Amino acid sequence: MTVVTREQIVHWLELTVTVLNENKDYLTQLDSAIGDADHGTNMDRGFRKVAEKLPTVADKDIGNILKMVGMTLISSVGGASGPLYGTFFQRGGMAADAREELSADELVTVLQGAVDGVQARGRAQPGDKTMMDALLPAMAALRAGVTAGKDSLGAMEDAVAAAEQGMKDTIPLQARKGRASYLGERSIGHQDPGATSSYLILNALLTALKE
Amino acid sequence: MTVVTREQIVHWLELTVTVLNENKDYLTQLDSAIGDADHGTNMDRGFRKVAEKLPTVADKDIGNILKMVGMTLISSVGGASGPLYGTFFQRGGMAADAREELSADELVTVLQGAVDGVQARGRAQPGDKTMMDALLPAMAALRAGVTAGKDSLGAMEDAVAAAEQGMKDTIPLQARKGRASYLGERSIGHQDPGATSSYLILNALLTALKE
Amino acid sequence: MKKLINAIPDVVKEQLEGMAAAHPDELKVHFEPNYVYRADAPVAGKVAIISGGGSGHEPMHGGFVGMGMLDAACPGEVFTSPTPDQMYEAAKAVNSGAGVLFLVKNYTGDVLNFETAAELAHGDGIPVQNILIDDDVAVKDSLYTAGRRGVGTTVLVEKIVGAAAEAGYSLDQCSDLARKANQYGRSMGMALTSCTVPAAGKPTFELGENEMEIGIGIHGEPGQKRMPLTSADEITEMMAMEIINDGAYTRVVREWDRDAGDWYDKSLTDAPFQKGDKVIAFVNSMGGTPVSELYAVYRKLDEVCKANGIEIVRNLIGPYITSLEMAGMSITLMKTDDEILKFWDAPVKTPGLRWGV
Amino acid sequence: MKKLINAIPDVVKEQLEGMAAAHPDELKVHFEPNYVYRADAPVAGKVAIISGGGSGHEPMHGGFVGMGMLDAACPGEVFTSPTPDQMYEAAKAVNSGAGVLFLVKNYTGDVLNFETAAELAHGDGIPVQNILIDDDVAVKDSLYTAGRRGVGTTVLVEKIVGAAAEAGYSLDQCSDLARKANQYGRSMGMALTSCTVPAAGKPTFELGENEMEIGIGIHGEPGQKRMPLTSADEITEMMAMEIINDGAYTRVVREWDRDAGDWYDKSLTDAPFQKGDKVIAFVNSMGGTPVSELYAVYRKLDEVCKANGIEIVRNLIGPYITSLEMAGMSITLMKTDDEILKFWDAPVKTPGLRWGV
Ligand SMILES: Nc1ncnc2c1ncn2[C@@H]1O[C@H](COP(=O)(O)OP(=O)(O)O)[C@@H](O)[C@H]1O
Ligand SMILES: Nc1ncnc2c1ncn2[C@@H]1O[C@H](COP(=O)(O)OP(=O)(O)O)[C@@H](O)[C@H]1O
Ligand SMILES: [Mg+2]
Ligand SMILES: [Mg+2]
Ligand SMILES: [Mg+2]
Ligand SMILES: [Mg+2]
Repeated sequence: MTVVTREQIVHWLELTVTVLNENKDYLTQLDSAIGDADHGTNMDRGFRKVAEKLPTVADKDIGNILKMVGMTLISSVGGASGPLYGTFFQRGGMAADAREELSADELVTVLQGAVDGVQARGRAQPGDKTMMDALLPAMAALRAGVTAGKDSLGAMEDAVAAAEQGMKDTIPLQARKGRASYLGERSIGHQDPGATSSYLILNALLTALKE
Repeated sequence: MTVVTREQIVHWLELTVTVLNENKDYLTQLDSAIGDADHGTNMDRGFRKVAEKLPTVADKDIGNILKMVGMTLISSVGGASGPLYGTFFQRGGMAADAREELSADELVTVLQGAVDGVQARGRAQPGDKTMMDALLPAMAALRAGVTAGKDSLGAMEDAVAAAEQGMKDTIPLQARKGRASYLGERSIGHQDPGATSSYLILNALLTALKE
Repeated sequence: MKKLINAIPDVVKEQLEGMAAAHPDELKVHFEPNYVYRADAPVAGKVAIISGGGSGHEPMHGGFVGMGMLDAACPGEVFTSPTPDQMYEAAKAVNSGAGVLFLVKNYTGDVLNFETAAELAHGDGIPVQNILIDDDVAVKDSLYTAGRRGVGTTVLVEKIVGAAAEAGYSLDQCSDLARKANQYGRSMGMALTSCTVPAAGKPTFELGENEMEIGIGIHGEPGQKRMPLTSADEITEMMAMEIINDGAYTRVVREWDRDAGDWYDKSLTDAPFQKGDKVIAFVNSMGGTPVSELYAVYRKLDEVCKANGIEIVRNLIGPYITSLEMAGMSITLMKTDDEILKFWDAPVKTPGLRWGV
Repeated sequence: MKKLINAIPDVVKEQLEGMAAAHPDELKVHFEPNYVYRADAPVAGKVAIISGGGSGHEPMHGGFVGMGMLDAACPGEVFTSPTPDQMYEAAKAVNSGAGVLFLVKNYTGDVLNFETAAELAHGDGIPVQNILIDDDVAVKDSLYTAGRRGVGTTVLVEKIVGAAAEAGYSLDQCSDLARKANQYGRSMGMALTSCTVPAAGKPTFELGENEMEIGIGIHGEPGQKRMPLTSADEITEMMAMEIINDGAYTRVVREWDRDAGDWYDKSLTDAPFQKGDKVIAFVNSMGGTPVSELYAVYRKLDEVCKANGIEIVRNLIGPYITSLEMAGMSITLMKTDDEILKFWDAPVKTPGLRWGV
């Protein structure tokens, strides 16, 4: 496998729709413990809208597809995750530009643009117990893998493993950003919902790449 | 035993204070089923006030003592039972007049005055599932006993037995007066709280007569 | 029992102390006997409107004391009608000479105690009248029973008659208006949860997770029937149709004859609603139901009224006549005419209801 | 879950439909995107005040739309901040040319979404500013965290700034007043029960029969700490003292630079309360707690304030910023000056708050 195709990107988004729907209650349950019990509902609402619109852009370039996802999430999710994931896909789309497929290096560029966008918007640091704690290690692993000569699939496998580890590593952290920060020490011992949805989204990409 | 003394009347009231306090939760529980869960609290509040004032009138005549009880209940119980039991003791007191002791016939007169007062005020008929269903049979038995030559104690034993039976007989009745009437058929199967407190009050009189 | 209270015997007293501290411009509170009264009472030349009843229905009645509504309110213990001495003392405090109208919700306890109070006031030479509020269509039979309970219509009658008194209506005019407004009003209530009387310490009744009580009153008493919980639309439609389709209602009430100094029986018949009626719609929270859910109910109520040729010309939506923290709601529809609308729209300034001033 | 609702996805929409049906004189509702706006918007020459946030806090914010308060409110899903398109469309609908002030409660979601909206509005040439409300003293640390939540003070700021806009204040004047009023206000909340988000179907957290949560926000989130349930007096005193003794509070907020067309960081420090301060005291129900219990709280709050040299000169008592049907309450104290009192007293006519008109 040398390139990531537009079809794989579309399939990634379809898989994300499904996986977030399947994990709706799980994510909301995580958000009950340290938030306001809506993260699963929020993500599911947003990606249902994405599913509706996907057919209308499926033949566009990757940049357009991802930007549509970003706009849709911004105007349908709300909460903290809406603008953050909205920015993720918008900036990813901007980085993808008019490409119809992505080399391994280009995949790094696209996801780096996406993650940088989230960080600029949310200003969370590593260890703040947010989605960044899944996204940043994933990006580091992806970049390291590609630099070491792995193909997209191989590097993405590393990235997802890192995201999963980063997600689990949020459990002992005390939240410093988002709603969970109000809980102070009581946020310790719970897995961050946003880090969890980030892992699920990256894992969906991996599944799409395997095809 | 030929006469009912002032001391016995005072003791009756003291016993009533105690017995209503002991049965506070029971009466409230009966009132939860078909009313508003306050009959025990109401009666206990009223008779606590009676207990406070009793020493100040204990050396007055029976009429004055009973009228004090009536006034106290009227201004401290509230609800349906306040004016009804208030009237009971006020009219009983009026019938007792300045007497310091009561013959069996006079006891009938006093209690008849009391029960007539309740009926005039509340306009409940036999079978309406109210305190009248304990009071009316009790009066009938008391009068019959005294007419048949029984002394106060003996006739009162009949009266209390009739009150108890009347109280139990309220269980299958459908309420037509008071708060329980709103329940329609759902009031069937529950013992009336007011009939229960009436039985307890008459039974306290019997206990006092036994001394 | 989870409540913001201190010692149980002090519950009513301390709430009244809080009201007095919070609203010195509108009202004062007298303790032992307890009554809430207008800060500027007695108002010269004005008929005094007094209501009262058990506590636990806040803001009713104490929260409706003030300009354009009540001159005094007599709070009993929780869900227990107040005593005649409260009513009598309140009457003496607020009577300006123009007389006192007691607005009495039809519960045996309230009726009997207010009757005694009226007798006492009359004995003092205070012109007095008692008008009953009995609007709960969930209570069907009236011939041999205590009749219909006074529920949501009470709030509307207090507002309307309060404004009329403010405008200079005489005692008889106020009485006639109160009687008419009561006859124009019909209500029905439902509960999602029971409430807990502080002195009882546990819920008055238990409702399953998928059950509701239909046809409840305002004292935490069980209702007409228990049903499976259904949608807001179905509940609203069912209750609205019971109100709209309720037939003529006849009962005998006791009113006071000032000349004879005695009670007399009066037979009253309320006409059913008719197509073309213009109504005030009142969607009331029983205490624990938030206003957002009341709007879902109002949405459907508006639709049902329209479909039945009834036009809602005014509305009131919120917790006004409650049962402690009970979750649930009641619907009241009151037919209007020019007189009623005029006094509904008139200014009112009380802690619980305020507009136009 | 026992609520008066129909299908869960329709909850917010149907409540808005109910509001629109009930209050046509005060407000209108636009759907997709959802926003509530003044019936007479845009009001010529007037700065438009817009707020918004998740639903579930009713009457806030939609119920505060009307003369003297908000020009528009943007309701999100339950407890979920609204989206920028709602805010942007609302801004376009109510902007008269004098500009738009977004009053934003400090939650990551609200902040980020309102920032995007401000950027969009600015891009359209609408003069715009975002002022944060962050008054919850239960949130201690601010340096590296999201900082204090916006809670009770929001209601007071909306009233005060709404009146100022009505009186002709410019966008910058409104912004300065909003910032000041926010810096003058401090709040703390507590819960007796959890609430249930409709989509979640079960309570957000579980509280034992003898437990309470202290330091909760308004989104059904658990609080600062769980404690054994105690008396109204002890709870009130504890919360009031946390507010009164709260020290200087410093944080950095982002405001909009209209000339640069970009955000800039601004450091703000709130001074602690001092003896001699005159305050507005706001005792708020979280939804399920009846007003009677709030009066028990107010009684003690008044006492504690007096004992600490703080004078309550105005008060607001009732359910104004709620968490669905949660039982519990919050206390807000806001220092006042002549400007704040003048605008607090000014007339307001909204479904949720009304006086003077
Ligand atoms: N400043 C931030 N930067 C990055 N992620 C954040 C930030 N604040 C919150 N999050 C993420 O958002 C998630 C919560 O999303 P969600 O529940 O949908 O929104 P809300 O908190 O508004 O209810 C958190 O679990 C966290 O991962
Ligand atoms: N019209 C009436 N005549 C006689 N007794 C009545 C009447 N109405 C009610 N009662 C009695 O009052 C009792 C209820 O008293 P209580 O609970 O103290 O008052 P309330 O019903 O006002 O809460 C009933 O059980 C019934 O026996
Ligand atoms: Mg959340
Ligand atoms: Mg009772
Ligand atoms: Mg009672
Ligand atoms: Mg949320």
